[in-house]
Amino acid sequence: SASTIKIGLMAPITGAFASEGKDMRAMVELLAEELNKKGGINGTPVEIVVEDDGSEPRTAANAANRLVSKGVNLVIGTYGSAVTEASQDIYDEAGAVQIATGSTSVRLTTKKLPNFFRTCPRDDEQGRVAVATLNSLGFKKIAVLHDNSAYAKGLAQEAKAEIEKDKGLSLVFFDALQPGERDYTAILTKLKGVNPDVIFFTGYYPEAGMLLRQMHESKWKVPLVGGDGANNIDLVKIAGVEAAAGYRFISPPMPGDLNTPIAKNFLEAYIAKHGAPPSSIWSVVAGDAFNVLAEAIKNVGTKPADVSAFLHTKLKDYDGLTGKISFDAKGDRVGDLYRLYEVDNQGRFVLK
Amino acid sequence: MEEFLQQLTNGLAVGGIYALIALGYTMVYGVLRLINFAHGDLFTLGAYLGFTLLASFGLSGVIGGLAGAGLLVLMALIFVGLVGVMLERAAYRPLRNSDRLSAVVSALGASIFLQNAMMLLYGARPQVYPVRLLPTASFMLMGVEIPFTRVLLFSSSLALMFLLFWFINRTRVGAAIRAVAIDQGAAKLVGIDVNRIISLVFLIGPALGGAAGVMVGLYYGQITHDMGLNYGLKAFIAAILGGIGNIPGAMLGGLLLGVIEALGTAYFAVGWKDAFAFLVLILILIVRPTGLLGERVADKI
Amino acid sequence: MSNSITEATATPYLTLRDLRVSYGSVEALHSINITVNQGEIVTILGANGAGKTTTLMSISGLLRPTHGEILFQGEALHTLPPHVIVQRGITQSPEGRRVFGTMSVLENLQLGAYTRKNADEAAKNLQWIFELFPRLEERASQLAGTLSGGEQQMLAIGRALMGCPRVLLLDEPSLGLAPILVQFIFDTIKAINKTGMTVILVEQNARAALKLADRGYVLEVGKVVLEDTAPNLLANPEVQNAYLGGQRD
Amino acid sequence: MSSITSNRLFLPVSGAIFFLCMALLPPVLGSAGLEGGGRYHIGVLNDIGLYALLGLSLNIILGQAGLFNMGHGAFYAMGAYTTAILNTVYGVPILYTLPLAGAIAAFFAYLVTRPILKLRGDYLLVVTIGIVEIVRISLMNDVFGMTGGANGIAGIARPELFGFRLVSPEHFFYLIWGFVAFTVLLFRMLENSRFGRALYYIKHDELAASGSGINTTHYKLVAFVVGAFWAGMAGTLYATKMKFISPVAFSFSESVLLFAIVILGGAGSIPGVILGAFLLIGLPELFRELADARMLVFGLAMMVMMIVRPQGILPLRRRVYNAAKQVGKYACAIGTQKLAPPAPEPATDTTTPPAPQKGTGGAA
Amino acid sequence: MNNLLSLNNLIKSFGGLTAVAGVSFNVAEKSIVGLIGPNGAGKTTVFNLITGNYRPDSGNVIFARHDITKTPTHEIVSKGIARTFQTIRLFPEMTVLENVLAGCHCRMRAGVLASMFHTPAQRREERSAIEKAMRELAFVGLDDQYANLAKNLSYGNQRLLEVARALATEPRFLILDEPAGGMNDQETADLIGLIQAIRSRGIAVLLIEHDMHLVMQVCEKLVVLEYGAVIAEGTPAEIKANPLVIKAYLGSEELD
Ligand SMILES: Nc1ncnc2c1ncn2[C@@H]1O[C@H](COP(=O)(O)OP(=O)(O)OP(=O)(O)O)[C@@H](O)[C@H]1O
Ligand SMILES: Nc1ncnc2c1ncn2[C@@H]1O[C@H](COP(=O)(O)OP(=O)(O)OP(=O)(O)O)[C@@H](O)[C@H]1O
Ligand SMILES: [Mg+2]
Ligand SMILES: [Mg+2]
Repeated sequence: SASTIKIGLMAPITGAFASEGKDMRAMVELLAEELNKKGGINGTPVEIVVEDDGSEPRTAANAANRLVSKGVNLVIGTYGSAVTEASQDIYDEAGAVQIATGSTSVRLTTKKLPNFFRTCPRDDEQGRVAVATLNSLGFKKIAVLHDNSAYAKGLAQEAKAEIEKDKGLSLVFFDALQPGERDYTAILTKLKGVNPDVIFFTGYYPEAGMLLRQMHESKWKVPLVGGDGANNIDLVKIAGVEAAAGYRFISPPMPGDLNTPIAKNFLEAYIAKHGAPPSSIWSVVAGDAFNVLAEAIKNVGTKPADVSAFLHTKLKDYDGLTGKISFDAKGDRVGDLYRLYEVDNQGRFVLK
Repeated sequence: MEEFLQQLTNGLAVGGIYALIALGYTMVYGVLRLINFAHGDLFTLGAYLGFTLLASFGLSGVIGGLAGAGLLVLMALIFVGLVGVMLERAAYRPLRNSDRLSAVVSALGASIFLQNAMMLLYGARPQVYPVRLLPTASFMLMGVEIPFTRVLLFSSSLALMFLLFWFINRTRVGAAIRAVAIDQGAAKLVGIDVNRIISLVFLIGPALGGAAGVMVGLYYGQITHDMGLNYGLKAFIAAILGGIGNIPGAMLGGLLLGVIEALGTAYFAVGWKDAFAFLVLILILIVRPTGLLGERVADKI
Repeated sequence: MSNSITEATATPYLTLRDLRVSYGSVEALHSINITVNQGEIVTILGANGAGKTTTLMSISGLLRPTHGEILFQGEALHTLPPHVIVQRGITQSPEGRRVFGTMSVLENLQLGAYTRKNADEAAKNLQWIFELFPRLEERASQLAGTLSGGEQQMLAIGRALMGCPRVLLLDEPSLGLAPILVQFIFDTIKAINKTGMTVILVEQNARAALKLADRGYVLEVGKVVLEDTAPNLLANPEVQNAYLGGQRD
Repeated sequence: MSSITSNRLFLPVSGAIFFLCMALLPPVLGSAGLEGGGRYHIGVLNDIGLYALLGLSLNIILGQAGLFNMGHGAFYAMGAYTTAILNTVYGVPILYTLPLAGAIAAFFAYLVTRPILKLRGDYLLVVTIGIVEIVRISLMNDVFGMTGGANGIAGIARPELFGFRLVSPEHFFYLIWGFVAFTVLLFRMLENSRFGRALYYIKHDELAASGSGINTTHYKLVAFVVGAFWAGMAGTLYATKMKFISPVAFSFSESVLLFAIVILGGAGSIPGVILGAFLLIGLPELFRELADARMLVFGLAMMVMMIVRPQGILPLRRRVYNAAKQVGKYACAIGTQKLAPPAPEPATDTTTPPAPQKGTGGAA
Repeated sequence: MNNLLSLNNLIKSFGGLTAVAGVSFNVAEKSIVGLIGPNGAGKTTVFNLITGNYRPDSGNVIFARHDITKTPTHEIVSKGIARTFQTIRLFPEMTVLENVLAGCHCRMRAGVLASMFHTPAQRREERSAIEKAMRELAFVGLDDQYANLAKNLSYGNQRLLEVARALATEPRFLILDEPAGGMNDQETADLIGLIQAIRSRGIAVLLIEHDMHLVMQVCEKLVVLEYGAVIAEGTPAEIKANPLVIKAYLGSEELD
């Protein structure tokens, strides 16, 4: 109806990444609630329309069609790159604006879709930062481990390319583990055999946690460095504080580490409502997608073309939950975003 | 060589867990020929039950060490066993006289239901066992480090196998179970209470699955609502690989699967590990069409 | 149709009263009345599909009547589950043998004694069965499913006897047996019967069955059409024409 | 006799009515005042059509030949990737890739199922699971450097039919459902033929089938090949509908879903399989309002449907062969001529009725 | 007379048990031969060796001058040997007609494509197959039952249906495993007529049967098996009088 502004959220509410999807929903709904408490956007309240993409392309295509059918043409989502890709054309044909959250695959923005954006950085960006960081930490023999998911493998390949560019570095291992398993001792034994300075694991936090735990149990002390997929506080729970201590990962900053007012206020509200800070960076990135949409609507109204034009050209250094946000012509987020985090011996994520 | 031995023990540890789940699987499977998709989820249920007991009811303060672990396993054994009996009543008994594939689909529905029920109850995020009840000590053997827990896990699988084997093949009730598996009508004619036997089977099979769930929780710490899918599938494969309804076969199948996976990881591209495991499996079945230890078949024409 | 009155002196032992049994919507037995006295051999004759097997399966509780009752020593059987009926002492060697194919001969026989409490007696019983059918002892460890047709028939009868029944139901026990064995089986039934066991015998081999039995019933499409003593039935021209292949001798 | 004739007409007539109604759906949905012109609904119907197609192709293997195939997704994936690669790398127009995708999938099925045909029941099931997993892992690992690994292949073209480019969901609706209708027609004919009967014999008693002179191994293989051919073509439709494919879409659970569609709908039954696709693809969409509990309710519904209709929702009703003509021809013969010698070599056009040896009255 | 089938020293054992221990005999063209013997003597096993369901450990099977010892079952059927089973193996959920069409299968040609598109040739072939099936049904007296499901037939009729199915394969040689099992005397008498009619179509018959009345009446030659070996061979009259056979198989009671 005309009395509300509809913003779609396409997220994995069921399926393999349900936990991320639910966090995304909690985050975006809370932001909308806060905004509506203040009177909405220019006096009109915001309504979040959530559709489940089931962590799966086909369901995502249906979710997209459904949002479009409901007349929603400003959409946040979604998490997995392959799932996002399955919905891109549908939004594009309907002329809707889509702001992806966790989809880091480079290809998504090379198609030159006019209304596609993302608030997360791209794999190549992260790969570059990751290898530079590893290099600066003094690691030379690098083992890269991914999990065969589009995200992790993309990142791993970017990192591989970076490592191969640098004469001083050597790639001693490049392979994938099987996500969702419990026992990674076999692969750790194999990694031990190549004796790396560091293992760069590009996958997600459950596996990272298990790797840390099992490395600790087998008393093998080689540093493990993760990407932003491993930025989730559950990692420490899974690994155990002792095993997690010293673990490093690179990621966009967490809200608590930003001293912008929006980040600080929101974090308080979130903790008040859910009892804990958001568990992963991806829900925060989804929150930022909401924020930039709201900002655009405030300025130019709800017409997708206007919103898109605004995001492309007018939005500069917007203070988001993850730092300053601007988009380039392709819809990618610009600016250097990544920070290095380390787990201290109390199990906290500490910004380096 | 050392690495090989290390990988072998890695494989045996994983295989021991597959075997544990496969034993419960093969119980139900051998009797009803039911491809019980829900078995993996009953296993998960056991794991979550252990988690709840430890975390919510403050048991973590009370119990500790191996005795605590034993108590936990026992509770999962009973609870999940009862859930298994109820599941059979609700989802499988009405289909007992229909095509067996119908029960497979019902089991699939049950699996989806259980998995999502656990997701709604416990959330989609992985849960972690709050305390470690299992000892972390290990010993060296031929240059290979062997954690004590692995030995424990492995020997409990082995003990269970012998117990089950004895129960099925050497006891009166075991014979009744096998008779029911072959011909329920004829079983009734010799005075077997078929419903009771099937309930019993659905008590034992899921109970073993639930116990395995707790053990996995205790051993690895992290549990998720969807972990039953993978473990259930592996257990099913192990059961088939060993020969349908063959209890030592399920054990052997589970161990072999674990070892193949570990060796696939070690000497093959890691990303291809599962493909390698499946390939070996297919080759084994081509050579031995009724599994490693074979199924009892009586093809009289 | 002459319904001669049975000269039974004993009290009714097993009674089927006004029994109707259906498969789905098709009624296979239409109001059957059968009485068996203790210690008798009663044979049920009838063409294919007359309802003989249905009758035996109803007694054993595998089929539930839609109407009527089955009484055993005054107790209602038709409401009891099959395993309780076996406990009451009624066992059956079913049509098609239905041995447990992937279990050994010995295990099959042991399962026959499933409801028996006394292990020693069961063991003695087993010895007796092995004496009756030495072939089963020879093949004690062979899988039952790989036995020849006739061997399986011996096993099915042996299994039913292992329950130490008070009433033994035999559904076409001579099917697939060599002539020498048919004689032997029939002699055995007689001998067992002499020890006090009541027998209900369904047979295609009507002549032999009638020679053996005390009384007989003739079923036609789910109805009892004749009921008489065995000698009378043997002499009955209708029976001779329909079931004894006419005057053959 | 009238019951037999009405029996024979029931399915074709109801089938024709069904497809006519389907053809009218897009305009109806479009004018039903649904927001977005029923775009979402048509999208879901397209999915259903695609899965109906896949279900029908699996039905030949699983429903008709009784071969436990839980890896049908492998053939589907083969077809989809064939189309994707041919189209994006070699620029082959989509519709030309359709038969090629089928052929490649069929050839693949021929190669991999040949050695495993002797496996029975659940052993075959596990092996087919293995096959679909190996295929998925190969795709994931970018086998031959052609599949794009986990990223999959994007930029697949839309099909062009006589110069007309199919783009909208409505277009795909007619393409997919037209193909379903065509498939139903062919498969129905196949079912009522020597081939269809052979599969049925094999499913029910392999030994009796081979004892009647049927080469069981051959027919099992052909069942796989035909099923895979259609699954491959369904893969083409999927690839061009989505414009993008990745291994996620061909996971093991997808094969399990197909398995469930066939069994829940009614193994062997063409209308059943289509209904199965409606239920198993449609219901999760229907339950979207339930949010988190969506799949919970779906699982429950699956159990309940199976329990209520254990033989499947629309179980197979086998065609009753109309031998009425022949019977009419012999009716007099049976009445009159009882013991004439039978024709030793029955010629096809014989008019001399063979006489029964054993009449109803018996040899008196 | 020409030998249609010769068995030469067939041996087959299962594990430690030698079920068939060197069996040799011949079946002449257009003859009816009975194979009898005690239970477990190996009769059914001999049948299975002939039809390719089992492979002999040694020895061979010659049919119409071809060695078919290693030929697969379905090819043996198309070469002209048809059988029935000791325990009835019909397709119970199919109609009587379709059961017989199974037998017609090996004489039909239509492939997958022809089947899918119902080509004119395929239709013609289907029609004539149905005609042939109906003719065989009429031959055994079941044509009025063609639309019934096989499972709804009485036991005796199911046996006849098996025979019709076997005949539909256009055999030169038919083997019947206990065709009279479960039949009453009246039905058995009809069966005798049927077997003779089959022979008068030029088909040789080999049968296993424990019903001595049938065997003695219908067979020209009997082969007696015991413990997997042939202990006697001859005309019914000779066999009936053979003391070995009486002791092992017939028993003392005179046959009716
Ligand atoms: N499972 C079944 N489903 C449907 N009808 C059945 C079933 N079993 C038997 N019938 C029908 O019930 C009737 C009686 O069958 P029953 O088996 O009791 O006969 P019978 O006298 O034992 O015959 P036979 O001599 O062939 O063994 C027959 O008409 C038969 O077709
Ligand atoms: N597959 C098998 N495995 C093991 N033993 C077998 C197998 N098939 C047959 N036998 C054994 O071989 C012997 C011969 O069996 P067969 O079936 O040929 O006997 P038969 O002469 O047909 O007997 P009947 O008249 O009782 O049918 C039997 O003792 C049987 O137990
Ligand atoms: Mg009967
Ligand atoms: Mg035999």
